[in-house]
Amino acid sequence: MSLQTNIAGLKLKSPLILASGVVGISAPLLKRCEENGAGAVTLKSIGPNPRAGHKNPTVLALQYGIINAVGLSNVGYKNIDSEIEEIKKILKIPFIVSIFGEKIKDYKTIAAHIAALKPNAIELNVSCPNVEKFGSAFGLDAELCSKIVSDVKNVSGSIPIIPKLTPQANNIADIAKACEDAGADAICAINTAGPGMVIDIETAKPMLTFKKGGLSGPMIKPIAIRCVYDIYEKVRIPIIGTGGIVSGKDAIEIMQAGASCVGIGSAVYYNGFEAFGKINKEMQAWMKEHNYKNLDKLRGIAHG
Amino acid sequence: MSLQTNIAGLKLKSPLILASGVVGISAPLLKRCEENGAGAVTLKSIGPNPRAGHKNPTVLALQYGIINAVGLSNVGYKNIDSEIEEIKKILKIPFIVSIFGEKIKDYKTIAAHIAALKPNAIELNVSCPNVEKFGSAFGLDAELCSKIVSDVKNVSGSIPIIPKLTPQANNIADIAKACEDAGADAICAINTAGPGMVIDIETAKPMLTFKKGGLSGPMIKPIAIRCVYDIYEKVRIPIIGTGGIVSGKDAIEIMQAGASCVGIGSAVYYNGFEAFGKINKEMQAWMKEHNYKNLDKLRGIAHG
Amino acid sequence: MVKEKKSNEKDFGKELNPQAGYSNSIKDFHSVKLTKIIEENPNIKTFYFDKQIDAKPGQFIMLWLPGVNEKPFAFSNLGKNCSITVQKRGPFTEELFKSRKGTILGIRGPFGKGFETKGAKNAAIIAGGCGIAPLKPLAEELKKNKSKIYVSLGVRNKEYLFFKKEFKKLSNELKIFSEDGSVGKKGYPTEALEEFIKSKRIDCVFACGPEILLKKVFDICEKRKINCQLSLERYVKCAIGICGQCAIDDQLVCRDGPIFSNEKLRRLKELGKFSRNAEGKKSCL
Amino acid sequence: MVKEKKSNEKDFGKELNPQAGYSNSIKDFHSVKLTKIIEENPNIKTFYFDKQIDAKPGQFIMLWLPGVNEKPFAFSNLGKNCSITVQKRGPFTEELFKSRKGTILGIRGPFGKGFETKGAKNAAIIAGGCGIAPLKPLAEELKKNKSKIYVSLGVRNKEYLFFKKEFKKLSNELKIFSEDGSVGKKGYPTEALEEFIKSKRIDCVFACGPEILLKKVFDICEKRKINCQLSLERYVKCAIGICGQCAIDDQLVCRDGPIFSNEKLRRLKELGKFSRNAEGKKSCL
Ligand SMILES: Cc1cc2nc3c(=O)[nH]c(=O)nc-3n(C[C@H](O)[C@H](O)[C@H](O)COP(=O)(O)OP(=O)(O)OC[C@H]3O[C@@H](n4cnc5c(N)ncnc54)[C@H](O)[C@@H]3O)c2cc1C
Ligand SMILES: Cc1cc2nc3c(=O)[nH]c(=O)nc-3n(C[C@H](O)[C@H](O)[C@H](O)COP(=O)(O)OP(=O)(O)OC[C@H]3O[C@@H](n4cnc5c(N)ncnc54)[C@H](O)[C@@H]3O)c2cc1C
Ligand SMILES: Cc1cc2nc3c(=O)[nH]c(=O)nc-3n(C[C@H](O)[C@H](O)[C@H](O)COP(=O)(O)O)c2cc1C
Ligand SMILES: Cc1cc2nc3c(=O)[nH]c(=O)nc-3n(C[C@H](O)[C@H](O)[C@H](O)COP(=O)(O)O)c2cc1C
Ligand code: FES
Ligand code: FES
Repeated sequence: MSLQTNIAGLKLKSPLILASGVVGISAPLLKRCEENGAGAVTLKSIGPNPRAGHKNPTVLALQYGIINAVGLSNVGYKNIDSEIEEIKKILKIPFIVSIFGEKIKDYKTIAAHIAALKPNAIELNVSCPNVEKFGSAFGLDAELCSKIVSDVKNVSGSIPIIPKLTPQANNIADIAKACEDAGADAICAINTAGPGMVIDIETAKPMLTFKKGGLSGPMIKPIAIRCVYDIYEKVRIPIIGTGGIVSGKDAIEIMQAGASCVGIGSAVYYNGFEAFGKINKEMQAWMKEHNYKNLDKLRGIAHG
Repeated sequence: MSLQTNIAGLKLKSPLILASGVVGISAPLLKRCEENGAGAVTLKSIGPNPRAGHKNPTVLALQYGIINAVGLSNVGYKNIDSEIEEIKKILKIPFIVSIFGEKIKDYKTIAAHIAALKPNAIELNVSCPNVEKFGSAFGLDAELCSKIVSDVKNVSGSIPIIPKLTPQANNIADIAKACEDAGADAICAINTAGPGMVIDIETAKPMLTFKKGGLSGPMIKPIAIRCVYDIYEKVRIPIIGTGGIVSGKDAIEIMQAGASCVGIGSAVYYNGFEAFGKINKEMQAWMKEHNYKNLDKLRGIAHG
Repeated sequence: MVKEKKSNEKDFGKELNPQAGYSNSIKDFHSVKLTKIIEENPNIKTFYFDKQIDAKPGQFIMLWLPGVNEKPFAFSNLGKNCSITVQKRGPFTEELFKSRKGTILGIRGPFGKGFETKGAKNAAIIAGGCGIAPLKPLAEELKKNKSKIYVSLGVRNKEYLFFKKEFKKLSNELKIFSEDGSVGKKGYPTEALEEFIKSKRIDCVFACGPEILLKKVFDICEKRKINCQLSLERYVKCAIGICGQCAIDDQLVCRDGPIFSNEKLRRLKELGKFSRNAEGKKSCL
Repeated sequence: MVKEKKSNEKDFGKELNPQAGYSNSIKDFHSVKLTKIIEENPNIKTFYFDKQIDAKPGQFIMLWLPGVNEKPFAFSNLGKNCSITVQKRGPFTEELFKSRKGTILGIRGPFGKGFETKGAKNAAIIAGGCGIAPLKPLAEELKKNKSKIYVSLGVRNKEYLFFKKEFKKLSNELKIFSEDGSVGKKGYPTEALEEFIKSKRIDCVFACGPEILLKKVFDICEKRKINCQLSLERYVKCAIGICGQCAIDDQLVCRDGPIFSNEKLRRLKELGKFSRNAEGKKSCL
């Protein structure tokens, strides 16, 4: 029984891909994901400038998921070269570099710089609030997404480009289609849902210092499944299904909805780095029970 | 200690209001809510025509909430008079009639009919998919909401009008503001989140026959809190905070975020009709512990 | 008398073991395989599941035909070889009748309250039509409790009778009625009730079937001041007490019922009179 | 040696009692009131909470000043009168120093793994600066286990020393060092370690403090083949092992640590060399 997959030309031994922003800030941490069974890994999103992010609390575990407003803390794309060199040296599995822009043109600039470092793919995080469009995300607007993707395709050469979409877009499938038409090689869906807020009633204060935060983990799985299902109906490029996947059965479910690969984020909170091995094993157990030799026939069958 | 509240001219002995669509389809069921401690009740949304709704399964309990695609089953506004007469006969607390339109003009027609029956308030459910705008909700568009509210205000006389908003709108506070400017007397937020989907992996079929459904219950509370918080910053009319409230502390939290009253929906699944009494009691216990004599000073204090 | 499941509080956020299951999966949902299908007669089949579901006689499940619909059915066998027994009526049951051994379906449940058998020394069981189904596991439980059991079954005609052999074994006395006299006596199963009450010191009456029958049973029991437990039917949608569709007066059949006993039945103005369709529209029974 | 909390699986969807709590509330969050504030010296205060939080010596909490920030602190007292002991350093601790008895704050935790005291018959405790704080409850636990305890504390000067009396009581021998000689001997607390090892048959060394100190302790222990457990510090953000900010090599201080023992320490190339700031940028220690 094999968990092998292909996505945007990359060969993965497992469909599980570490989601951006979760533990993936350094080569040794990514290596630990590989050792635990990840098929590929994504770095935390890198932006135009160094950012410390929001003040703590920035990440809080809820009963049924996680709320975060890390605020895109990152070292800035000009300071990432040595980490990427280190990653290339020690990692055997493919790695994906996630980038974000504060302005539209940032994507092109950063992608050009990153492409030169030859990652296996570049993910475009278009799901963060920004300056140009009054604080709402580029990912809500099909035209902007299309522009960002084609800008980046112009400078990225043969490196696959994977826009990562937000479920806050009501027409997420249309946005995926616009990205496909602009040349995207795959879609990653979804980024965090909500946003949400939690107030401590004893002090009557929002608990995140930034007040609002994106929701992830088990509670957003139904939203992720719906988004992947909708996107699958509209595009032909592969989908990295992400959101609330913590078990092998979850992974099967999102693949049946249309995902080729599966993003793993909050699961690392629930099961530590061992999450990858656990989910791999559970998928294999399910496949065995149902006489699947590989994952090919699973993808999108819920549309049947 | 008193749980009394005022909202849009209505005097309530408890801030808890039965949310639309949850058990509220008949006079005896609403009476049972009253007996259990509800401060007011909302009927299930009534539309232009009789509808059987979607095929079952239409409502499923998830681990952390509920997913539903009831499909606005209702008897049609022309067949509701006798039920409303019965409600007026047996209910002592205020009741709110929720209406929805398939087209913009439906709201006015139905509101005129309902207003003549003299409910204590009319709620406008602008959160359902519709024909006119290609299946997305009126509630995503500030201009349409504004138009619906002013249309209805023209025919509703002195009866308070309460638009109920959807968290799928990314600018929910702007939409609330547009409603206020158009004459709305209060805002109800939020309707269900998502939508989501759940697939049974053994048969590879979406479990809801309509495939997608709205999410409610504990898992959407952070979204409801955020929406109420945002709306409170932009409007001065009172807010019925709805979404995931199942305990007294939840109710306190959403009032601190800015709600004057609290909608109770999915809690009826978790605690039965006794949910109202339970939450009332828990609120009182908390208020006693914190030396609150009434609810006046609680509202919106998380903004301080 | 009937034990109430007062709240779902304890289910609330029930421990989810990601090892075993999904995150945020459907509560009380079981994927089941049909292990056996028995044709009781041309209109009635019993479908056996491969999962053991802990339930009490009188409780019901929602049976899901993927992509088709989901409808309520009571257990006709409990425990390891649990089953439902279904009468062909309309589109859903017709579709169900097409399924084979090995077919995978979904069920949600068990839902509702079951019959309370404690204290019933001399029990009368009155069943009409497919109301016969849930009363067999009830009779089995009564038998286990060493109760005496007097049964009266009523059917349209010979072709609708089932579980005759089983009830023969379980009961101290069994009477059968049919509308056309093609099996048993011509008439209705309530006809035996007065007689049972008179001669058998009946202390509890259990009934399931058409509401006119149930109303009749209730009236007799009230007159005679005998406990009764009736299994009511209303249009069930959510089965979890939230949509309100299954209401009879202020009671939810799916959660407060489907089994109701005298105190509550007395308050139900709609009993034997009104029902509600899928739109929620009230109509005469 | 140190007990691992392998997964949060059992917390996953832990039963939520709506009677008691919120729906979808923050895990491991406690609203606390300050019941007592002790000024240990001008730069160091101990803050006592009104909640009992079950924790092991070496575990830490995230202290939340609403609207300000949230930072990691180790327990300096466990059990009913639990506390943290804080050194004033920058904006957060300055703000904290302004709070009074009765102030309501939030804490999350306990997080991380604690010290493992089993098997330590002759324990050496080496502490520098506010690293003294978490080693007091450790000494208390060792004492309860009947271990012999040899302590060496190092501080900048007199004004930074605290818990002297407490350690005097708990230890079999106590040495004190200061950088300027204003209290105890002039020098560093590691100076006593070699001597302890030689004369006291030390079988486990526990240490907390500046990383240069810890590195020194580690090197000595490795040379002498003695078990050691060091409490490491890195920039902690989420404290739940998800943001990656607190990494040292491939280890997360908040979850894999903060206590590390020889086998893991040996593999850490960054120990005593690099750290990461809030942006995630690596810099030399
Ligand atoms: C608690 C309960 C237990 C039941 N147990 C059994 C059983 O053990 N065996 C059995 O054969 N039948 C049982 N039924 C009835 C069964 O649900 C219906 O026979 C079935 O839904 C018919 O569906 P259909 O599409 O085949 O027929 P349709 O043509 O759709 O309906 C035929 C009749 O079935 C009833 N019905 C339809 N849909 C529903 C619904 N969602 N809820 C309730 N009634 C409905 C209506 O009275 C309708 O007139 C039970 C019903 C309830 C409420
Ligand atoms: C596991 C652990 C346990 C700790 N226990 C204690 C304790 O018991 N008593 C005590 O006084 N201090 C303890 N600290 C250190 C304490 O967190 C810092 O002193 C505090 O965060 C300083 O914040 P500031 O704003 O006052 O100072 P700043 O000026 O912001 O920082 C001063 C120094 O504190 C450190 N620091 C700042 N923020 C953090 C952070 N989020 N995580 C880790 N280090 C940080 C950095 O080294 C920085 O150079 C502990 C740290 C960790 C990681
Ligand atoms: C703490 C945290 C930080 C995140 N940071 C990023 C990020 O920098 N870039 C990004 O594209 N997504 C980020 N995400 C979103 C995740 O990659 C993922 O899309 C989301 O969490 C849903 O998946 P999950 O439910 O498996 O966590 C972050 C999520 C979390 C919880
Ligand atoms: C089964 C079900 C049916 C609903 N039907 C309606 C409806 O008809 N009209 C409406 O405005 N909201 C409807 N809602 C939304 C609720 O009124 C409420 O806004 C939402 O469930 C969030 O609150 P909760 O988390 O307390 O349930 C329905 C919700 C559920 C669960
Ligand atoms: S079927 Fe929905 S309340 Fe009973
Ligand atoms: S502080 Fe976030 S992983 Fe340790």
